Amino acid sequence: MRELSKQQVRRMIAWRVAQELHDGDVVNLGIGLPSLVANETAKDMEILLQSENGLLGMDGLADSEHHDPNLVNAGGQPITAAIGACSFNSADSFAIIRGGHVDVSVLGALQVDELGNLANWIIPGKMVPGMGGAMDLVVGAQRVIVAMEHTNKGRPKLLTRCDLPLTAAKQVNLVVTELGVIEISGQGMLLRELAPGIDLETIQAHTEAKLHLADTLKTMPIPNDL
Amino acid sequence: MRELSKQQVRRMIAWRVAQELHDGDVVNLGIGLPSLVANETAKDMEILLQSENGLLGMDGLADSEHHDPNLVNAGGQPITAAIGACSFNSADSFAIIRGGHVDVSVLGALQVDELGNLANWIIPGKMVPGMGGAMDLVVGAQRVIVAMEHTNKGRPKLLTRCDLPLTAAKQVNLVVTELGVIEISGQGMLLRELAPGIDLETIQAHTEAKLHLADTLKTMPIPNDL
Amino acid sequence: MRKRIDAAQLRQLLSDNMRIMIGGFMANGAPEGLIDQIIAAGTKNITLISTDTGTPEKGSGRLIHAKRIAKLYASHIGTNPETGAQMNSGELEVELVPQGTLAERIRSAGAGLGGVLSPTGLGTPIAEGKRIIQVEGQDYILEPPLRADLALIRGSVVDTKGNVLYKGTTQNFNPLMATAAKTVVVEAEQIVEAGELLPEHIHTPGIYVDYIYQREQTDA
Amino acid sequence: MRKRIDAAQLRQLLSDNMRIMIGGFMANGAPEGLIDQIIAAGTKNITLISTDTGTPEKGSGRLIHAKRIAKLYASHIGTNPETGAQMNSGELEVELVPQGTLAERIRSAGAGLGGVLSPTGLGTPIAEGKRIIQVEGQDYILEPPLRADLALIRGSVVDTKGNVLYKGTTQNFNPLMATAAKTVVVEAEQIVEAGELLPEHIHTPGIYVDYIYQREQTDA
Repeated sequence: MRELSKQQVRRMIAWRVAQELHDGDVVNLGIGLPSLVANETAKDMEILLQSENGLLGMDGLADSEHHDPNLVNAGGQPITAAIGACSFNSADSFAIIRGGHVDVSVLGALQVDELGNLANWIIPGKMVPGMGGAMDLVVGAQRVIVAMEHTNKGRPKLLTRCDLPLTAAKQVNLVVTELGVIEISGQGMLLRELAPGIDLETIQAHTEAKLHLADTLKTMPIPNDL
Repeated sequence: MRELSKQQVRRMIAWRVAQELHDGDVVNLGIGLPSLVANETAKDMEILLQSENGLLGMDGLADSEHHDPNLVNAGGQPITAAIGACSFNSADSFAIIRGGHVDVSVLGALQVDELGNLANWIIPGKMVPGMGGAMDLVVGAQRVIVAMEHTNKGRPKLLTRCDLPLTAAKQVNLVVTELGVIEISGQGMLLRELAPGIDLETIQAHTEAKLHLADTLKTMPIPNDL
Repeated sequence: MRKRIDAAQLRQLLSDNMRIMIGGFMANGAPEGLIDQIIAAGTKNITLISTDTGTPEKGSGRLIHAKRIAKLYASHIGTNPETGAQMNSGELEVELVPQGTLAERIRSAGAGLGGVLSPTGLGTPIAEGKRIIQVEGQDYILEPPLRADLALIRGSVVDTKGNVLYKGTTQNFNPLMATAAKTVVVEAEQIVEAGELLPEHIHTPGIYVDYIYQREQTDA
Repeated sequence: MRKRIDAAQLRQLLSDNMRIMIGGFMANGAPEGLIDQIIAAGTKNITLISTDTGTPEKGSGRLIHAKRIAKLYASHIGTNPETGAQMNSGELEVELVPQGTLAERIRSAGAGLGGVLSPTGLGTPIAEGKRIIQVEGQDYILEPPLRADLALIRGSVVDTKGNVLYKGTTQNFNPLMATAAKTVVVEAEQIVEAGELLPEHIHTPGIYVDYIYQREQTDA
C-alpha cells in the first residue's frame, strides 16, 4: 500500500467505522475525526445523528444560504436538520444518551487500554478542556467505538493501562485506526483486522498492549477510491 | 348566627380560604370542598390554578359547547384553559409541585394534628383510594391550607396526634373550618379567628387538641350574602 | 411508514406475565385501542404500571375489570371499585406510589439514573422499609427506577418517523413511559408525514417509538 | 406586561458575590443582552453556572474575559483560552461537571429532589470524594442539587405571561435553569400576547419567569 496522506488516513478510519453502523441506528459522533463518519455511510441507510446540545436528526453543516442562527451542532457550528428532526433540552438530551437510547457513540481518544478504559478529556498540567458530554456518552451508548490514529507522534495510544485520568472505565467496545480494527474483549485486545500492507509485527510494535489474534483475522476493508 | 345549610357551610369555608390568596399566586385546589375556592376569589385578582395532571392556567369546568376531550382536570372532568395556559407531562407537573413553585395547596383532611401532620389518604381496612398527588402537594407547596368541616359526624378531626396513616409530617400551615381559623404554630394549634356566633367553649368542645388563643383573636369574616 | 402495525402484529408483542406501562390520567390520553387488543388477545397475569386505574369502563382500569392484572403500581385507585375489591380479596397485589414519585421513577429508568431521591412520603407509611439518604442536611427517600417490557401510549399527532405531539392534558405519563420500556407502541389519533411537526413542538422523539398503531374505524 | 423590565431595573437585581446561572451552549441560545448588562453594571466575584464558557467574545465566556467570575461550574472550558489561563493562575476556581450530570443537578434543584444518582464518571476523577450509592446491584454517584440566586436565560418567543418557547437547539440549559433560581430573567427575541402560543408548545411555564427583558435596539 502506498503512503497515505493525513487526510486519507482520517478518511480511511471514518469509512471503516461507517461499516459498523446499521440502518436505523441512533449515532453520536464526536468532533474531529469521528464527525467525518457522517459522510461515509451508505446512501440507502438511514442513520439518525444525535447532537448532544439538543437535536436528533442532524443533517450536515449549513452553508451561508441555509444558515439558521438557532440551529448549531455540539461544536457550535451552524447545521441543517433532517426531515423529521426533533429538538430538546439538555436534561432530555442526556436522558437519551445516559439511558442507553444511543446505539453507537464514536469518539476520539488520547489513550485506550486492555480493559476498555478510555482517556480523552484531560492531560494534567497541560490541557484541561473539560469532559463536556463525553463521559455520559461513553457510559450510556450501547456501543462505544474509538476512531483515532494509532499513535501520537509515534507513541502508542493503545496501552496495557491508561495513565491519564479516565473518561470512563471499561466502556470501549471497538477501536479503529489506520493500522487495524481491535475489539476490546474479556481477554484484552483482540485484533480482528489488519490494514492492507500492514503486518503483525508492525502493528504490535506500535501498540503497548499485547494484541491477541482473532480466529478469523481479516484484511481491513478500505474505500475503493483510496 | 342562624343555622347554615351544608352547602352554605362549604361556601363559607371556601370563601374564607380565598381571602388567604394573593394576586399572582399559583394555587392547587384538591377535589371536593377545596375546588370551590376557585369561585370565591376577588375578580380583580389573578390566581393561576395548577392542575396536577398537567395544566397551569385552569379556567373552569367546560360546558358541553366548549368540551375539548383533550383537556381535563385532576378529577378527569372536562375543563377550559385560561388565556396563556400551558400544559406539561407528569414529571414536569410534579417538579412544579415538589420544587416549591406552587404558592398554596388547598386540600381536605381526615385528620390534622398539633404538629401539622395530615392524614387524608387511607383508612386501613375501610378505604384505600391511594394518595394520588396529595403527598407531593403537601410536601412541596409553600403554604398548605386544609379546608374542611370541623368534625366528622360529631367526632373531632383536629387532634393531638393523628392516628390514621399520615399523608405528610409537619406540613400543614392553616386550617379553615366553619367554626374558625386555626394556625399550626411551633406551640401547637393557635386559634386566630372564631366564626360569628361561635364561642371558645364550643370550638374547643369539637377539637381534641388544645386550642391556644392568638393575641388578637378575631371574628372570622364571612361572605356578605351569607 | 415502516413503523406502522395492525392489530394482528400488535398481538404478537403481547404475552402473559409481561410488565406493561399504560399512559393516561383518569383515562384522558389513554390508548383505548391498544387496551382493546390486550383484552381481545386474552393476555393475563400482567404487571401493570399506570398512575390510576380509571374506571371499570375506561382506561387501564378495563384490564382490572377483565381480571388480567396480577400486580399493579399506581398512585390512585379510588375511582375504580374493581381495583379495591380485587386488592381486598387478594387477587391483585397493589403497590401505591405517590404520583410525583411514580413519574420520576419512570423517568429515571429511561434516563439511566439510579432512581430518585424524593422528600415525598417522609414520615408516612410510604417511607417504611426504604433507604433514607441525607443530602445537605435534608432527608430523602431513595426510590428505585421503574421500567417495563412494553409501554402503551397515546399521541395526538404522530409523524411517520414516530415523533409524537400530545395535545392539552393528554401528555401526563405518556412521554415518560415512552423512555422506559423495551418496546413502545403509540396509538395515534392522527398520523402526519415527517416534517409536518416542527422540531421544537415534538414531545417524544421518534427514536423512543417502536411501533405506531391506529385503531380500526369500525364506523364506516 | 407587568413582568417587563428595562436595563436600569435589571441592574437592580445584580450584586457582587451572586450565584448566577446563564443559559446557552457555545453561546447558542445565550442571553447576550443580559450579559451586556452584567458587564456594564460592573458586577463581580460571581459564581457562574454555565455548561461551557463560549469564547472570550461570545456567551458567558465574556464574563470570564472581563474577570467577573470567581468560581465556575461547567462541563467544557476548552473553547475559551481565558478560562484555562485564569484557572491556571489561581484567579478562577473551576469545578468540572459532566454535561448530563450538570443538567440533572440543576433539574433536581428545580424539582425539589435530593440530587441525582448518576453512573457517569464512575472510576474516574469525577467520582473522587463523592458518595457512591448502590441500587439494584449498580453503583451510582450521588451528585447534589445545583441552584442559584439568579438565572439568565434566552427565549425565542415569550408571551406576556412569561411563557417561553425555544427554537431549534436554543433550549439546551435554558428551561432547566429557569426552574432552579430564586429570580429568573428571560431575554426575549420576540414578545407576543398571551394566548398566541399553544399550551402544548410552551417549554417553560410563565410561573418560572420573574422578568422579561428585551435588548434595546441600538440600530435605529
